[in-house]
Amino acid sequence: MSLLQVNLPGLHLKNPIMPASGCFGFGREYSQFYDLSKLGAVIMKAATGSERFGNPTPRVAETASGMLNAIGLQNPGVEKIIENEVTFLSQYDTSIIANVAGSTIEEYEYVARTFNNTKAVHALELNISCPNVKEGGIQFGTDPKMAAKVTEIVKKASNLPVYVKLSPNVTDIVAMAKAVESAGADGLSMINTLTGMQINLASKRPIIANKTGGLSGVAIKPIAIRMIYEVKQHVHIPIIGMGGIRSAEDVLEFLLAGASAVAVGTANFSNPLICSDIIDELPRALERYGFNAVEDAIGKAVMNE
Amino acid sequence: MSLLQVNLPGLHLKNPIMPASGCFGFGREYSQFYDLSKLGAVIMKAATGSERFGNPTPRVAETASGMLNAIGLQNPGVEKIIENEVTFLSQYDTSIIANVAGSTIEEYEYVARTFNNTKAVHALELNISCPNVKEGGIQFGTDPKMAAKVTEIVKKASNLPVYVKLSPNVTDIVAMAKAVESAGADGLSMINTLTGMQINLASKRPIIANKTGGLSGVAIKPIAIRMIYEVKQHVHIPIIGMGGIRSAEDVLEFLLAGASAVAVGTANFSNPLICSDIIDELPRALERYGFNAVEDAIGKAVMNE
Amino acid sequence: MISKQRMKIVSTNQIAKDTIEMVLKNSYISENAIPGQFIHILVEGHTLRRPISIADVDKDNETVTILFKKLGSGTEKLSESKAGDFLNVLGPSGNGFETSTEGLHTVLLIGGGIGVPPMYYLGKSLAKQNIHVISVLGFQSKDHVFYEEKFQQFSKTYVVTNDGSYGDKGFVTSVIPNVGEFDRYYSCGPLPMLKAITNELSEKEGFISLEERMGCGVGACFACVVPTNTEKGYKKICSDGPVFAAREVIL
Amino acid sequence: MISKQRMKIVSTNQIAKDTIEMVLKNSYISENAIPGQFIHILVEGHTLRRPISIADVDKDNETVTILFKKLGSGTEKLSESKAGDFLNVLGPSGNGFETSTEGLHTVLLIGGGIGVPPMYYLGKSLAKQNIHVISVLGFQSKDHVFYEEKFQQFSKTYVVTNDGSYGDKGFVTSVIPNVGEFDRYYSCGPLPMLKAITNELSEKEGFISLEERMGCGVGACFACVVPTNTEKGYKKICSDGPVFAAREVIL
Ligand SMILES: Cc1cc2nc3c(=O)[nH]c(=O)nc-3n(C[C@H](O)[C@H](O)[C@H](O)COP(=O)(O)OP(=O)(O)OC[C@H]3O[C@@H](n4cnc5c(N)ncnc54)[C@H](O)[C@@H]3O)c2cc1C
Ligand SMILES: Cc1cc2nc3c(=O)[nH]c(=O)nc-3n(C[C@H](O)[C@H](O)[C@H](O)COP(=O)(O)OP(=O)(O)OC[C@H]3O[C@@H](n4cnc5c(N)ncnc54)[C@H](O)[C@@H]3O)c2cc1C
Ligand SMILES: Cc1cc2nc3c(=O)[nH]c(=O)nc-3n(C[C@H](O)[C@H](O)[C@H](O)COP(=O)(O)O)c2cc1C
Ligand SMILES: Cc1cc2nc3c(=O)[nH]c(=O)nc-3n(C[C@H](O)[C@H](O)[C@H](O)COP(=O)(O)O)c2cc1C
Ligand code: FES
Ligand code: FES
Repeated sequence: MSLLQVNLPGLHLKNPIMPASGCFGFGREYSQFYDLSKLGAVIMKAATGSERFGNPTPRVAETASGMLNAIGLQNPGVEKIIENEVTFLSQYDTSIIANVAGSTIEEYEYVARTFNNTKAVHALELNISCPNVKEGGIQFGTDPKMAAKVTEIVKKASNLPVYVKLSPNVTDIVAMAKAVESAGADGLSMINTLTGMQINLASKRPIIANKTGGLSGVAIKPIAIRMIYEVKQHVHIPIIGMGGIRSAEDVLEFLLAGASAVAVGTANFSNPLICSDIIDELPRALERYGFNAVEDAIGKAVMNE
Repeated sequence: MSLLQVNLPGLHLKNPIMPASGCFGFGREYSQFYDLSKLGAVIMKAATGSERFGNPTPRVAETASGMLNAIGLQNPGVEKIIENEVTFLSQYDTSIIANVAGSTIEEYEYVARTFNNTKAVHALELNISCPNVKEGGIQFGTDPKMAAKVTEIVKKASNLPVYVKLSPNVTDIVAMAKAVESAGADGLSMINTLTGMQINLASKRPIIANKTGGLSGVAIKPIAIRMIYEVKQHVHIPIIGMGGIRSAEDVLEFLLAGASAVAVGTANFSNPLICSDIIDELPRALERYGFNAVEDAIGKAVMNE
Repeated sequence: MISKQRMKIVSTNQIAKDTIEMVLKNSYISENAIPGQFIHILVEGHTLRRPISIADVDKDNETVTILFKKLGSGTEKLSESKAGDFLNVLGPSGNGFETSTEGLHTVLLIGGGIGVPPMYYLGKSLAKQNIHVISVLGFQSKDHVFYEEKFQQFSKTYVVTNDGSYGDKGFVTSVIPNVGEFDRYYSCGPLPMLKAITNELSEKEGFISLEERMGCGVGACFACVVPTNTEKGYKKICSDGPVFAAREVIL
Repeated sequence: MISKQRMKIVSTNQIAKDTIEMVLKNSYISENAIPGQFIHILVEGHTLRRPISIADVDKDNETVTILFKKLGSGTEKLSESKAGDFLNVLGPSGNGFETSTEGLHTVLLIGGGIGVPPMYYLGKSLAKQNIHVISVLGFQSKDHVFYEEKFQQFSKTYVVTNDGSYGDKGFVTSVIPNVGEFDRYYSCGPLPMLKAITNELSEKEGFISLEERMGCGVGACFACVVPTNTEKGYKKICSDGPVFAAREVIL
């Protein structure tokens, strides 16, 4: 097997690097910078049942070693995504992961089923952790029971492997992970953003129009590593890790903590070539730290316990 | 009233700036750099019932715009602290806040009572959020019922005003705040550190000997601001804000979010004079943003809702 | 096409209060930039790039000029860069100004503060095509005024300051009624100014350049949308803009 | 007393593989530093300061010399500083080496890798007081060797390299039996080396300099404790150390 290859449920990845959902659109813009066939996979921007306009602007703010965003799930809806975007991405030799979002269980179900009917999507990432999504006042992403429920329903609605994307805004990340594992999740994707806020001193109001936004970037990396490390000890399904990755060494740190593959989000904004650069650098980084292959590094720090 | 003055339960602060618990020892070392009488208050390092050695080293690691620590409550025990440290600090014209920690409810009670018997301490900061403290597997700091219980008992054990220090490692910070408010807390102190981890690529093990550590520094500021802003809308007791403060403008941001005073932690390590520098700069910062006094800024962003 | 480039700082000068003029060398960007486009600059220690308009291009010398105001930590840090340093830049970014000149006789440029820079390259380019150019430039105060003589080289130039410390006192909108006839206007400046102008000149063909906080700067993240009258209902400032027809966007 | 100071970089040179020698000017620190103390350097973009030993002091010229290895992001960044730049420093920090010389005739200095620098200022100071000095310096390989001639100026100097590419092959401990009689030893270097030395020389009076990750660097945060045989059971490396009597600490 090749140095960088990783096999996950439904995904035979030539390397463990993929752009994170929402930070790469549907790939078009970044295809100006490099050949997307180089990527292990592409995780598309969140899809909802119908078109959404999203939140008012400003939608982003910069923080120390990170940023806040409250895009608000703006997207053209699952049908248009399949028609225009999946078709576009299919020309590349890479796996396509669809990020599934919704405001109600039914919407999740609908989006998952609709993606299931197209052959071009390889896996679903179930976004239960979008801070703006609630049902009955409870966020799917912070209540183990709700998370299990939506996982079950999406699993039934689709034959595609389902990676449930966990929110870090919880007291007990292991309980969340176990709940969705029991509900049939094929893998986990973690972490989504931490809820944060920045206040503009001149206007005396939050900078983000939505008031709160999701904190991402290297600032949150220690939290992502801790959560993956904790979860890895308690679940058997693979983890796609993310949160602040911006170098091949960061990728190694996620692998050691227990991730089997990784997604790169915010770093695309600093460097549109980041995924490509990391893929180039990864073999050297593996060698430097004595690994023969990506698979050798996965969960190593946990095994050292 | 003077520009910088703030009145809180038990605390008449000449300015809203105090060093955060654990980042300033008992003040001795920093008294080499400036006159501690300049400070609004000093929050002492955590005190437990008896002496503690703490965790093995390494106890700290650097992260992007922050750091991890797992000191493990090393301290000489409440009696020695009163004998040696409170006595030392009493020579300065500043308020003294004792940070109360323990592994059991009884230990909290004992520490609180012991501080109560000395006249030199002005308030207690109840540290229910130290990541290493559990009872029956449940952390005081992440369960509203446990938090309320320990608050109640400490309130009974002491006549001093009690500021309960909240952990950000929870799904619902407002529930925690309300629980301790109902239990009689005189104020809140927030936030403590977020649990994180960093893995050393060479050793393939967590850098911190304790594995996980508490993430502090400017990286977590957006989370602190968000939590204070949320809590301010639901509780009536004052908040001492902290998490990543390193400038007078940061202080203003915390005031706007709803803090009535602030504590500066990690920034002391970059600049041992930081509290003194901020106190000097604060009047100019207030003026720049159109405030006549600190009291005018408190909660302004929440009121703008 | 947008590309990641290294640009060498040829010179850097403070030309007005808190305002820096930087000349940057790079053949790709100088070759391809059109008026109204911007470059997206990475500043060390910062996660998000800073968008700065292209204020002038010298194709012979392969240089691009930018003008920026020290506002926050990013522009402050950028102002500390020295001649000889390199900037990590994406560009040329966005869609520039409509410069088809068919039937066009006179154009009005309206720049406010740090919205003045993109007007310069635009006006210079139009004047070269024998379009008659009138410029109205608004600044906070005398200390903030820059590039007046440069605009005078190709246009009749009116300067207003908010406090009246230089030129006329008031806002750009107070001068517009006095500038005479024009077929089209172009504007860049703070949002309240753009709102006033597009209202006042709603009968005229106009193009305006908008600002918004950006994530990616390439059209992928949807941070910078502006509501429009078009079918989709929105456009992205970083890739569809920053220049829009005044009538299509909802300010 | 420890103080926050600005130190001007007089010169900076790479003197061995990944090893930088920097000469820093500051009257307060050059005046007050004693062998074994360190300075705590703030590197831009970093939260925690970097502790670096004082390798030499020139009181006449008011300079302090440091030697450091490029290891991670902080020392890498520090190595990019240029002569003329200023460093934000706390110092002189910690307690230095015991240098009472009563009854002392011969001392042995044992430095390993980046533990060599503090031995230099110490050895030079002791030699000035007419103490007979022997030095054993260990490095990874030939490319890493530095300051050999400088040590030879005041001491008989043995160099060993791990791979034998220069001097004797092996560890410092392999040479110690051959250096002859001495009354006291001083050592600084990696922990395994210090463990081996303190074991081997347990009968001798010895002083060792320890390393630990630091938070405050002034004794306030308890990040840098080391277990000791003393009553309290621990000491702080940043303020009680970094130098300890070999017998008092538990490695
Ligand atoms: C298309 C475009 C062209 C521009 N051209 C120029 C120019 O030629 N000269 C000039 O001085 N300024 C220009 N600006 C504004 C400039 O981008 C901001 O002043 C700058 O980003 C502020 O960065 P900072 O670090 O100093 O401020 P900070 O407040 O510290 O920045 C924090 C974050 O907010 C963003 N931000 C803050 N203000 C603005 C703003 N007005 N517009 C967009 N993002 C903002 C920053 O990019 C950064 O991500 C332009 C903006 C846009 C969108
Ligand atoms: C008292 C003392 C004196 C020292 N003197 C010297 C010297 O003269 N020359 C020299 O090259 N090195 C010396 N060191 C080691 C030096 O401090 C580290 O190599 C340096 O801090 C690494 O920083 P970095 O950013 O390159 O590495 P990173 O790994 O990026 O640093 C991350 C964090 O870990 C800390 N850290 C990493 N390694 C060490 C270490 N070995 N000791 C303490 N903290 C560490 C850093 O300070 C920083 O907080 C000394 C250490 C101590 C405690
Ligand atoms: C602008 C932006 C938009 C995002 N949109 C989505 C989204 O639509 N769906 C989703 O699951 N996660 C979304 N995320 C979260 C990222 O996929 C990722 O989990 C998070 O940002 C942490 O990774 P990073 O630090 O590398 O960015 C978004 C993040 C950002 C910064
Ligand atoms: C080294 C270190 C030790 C700490 N020890 C304590 C402690 O003993 N008790 C406590 O309540 N908080 C402790 N904290 C948390 C701080 O008081 C503060 O809540 C937190 O660090 C966030 O503020 P900052 O970002 O300004 O550091 C400690 C933090 C650090 C960095
Ligand atoms: S900034 Fe990302 S779409 Fe415009
Ligand atoms: S580093 Fe803080 S006590 Fe030593």
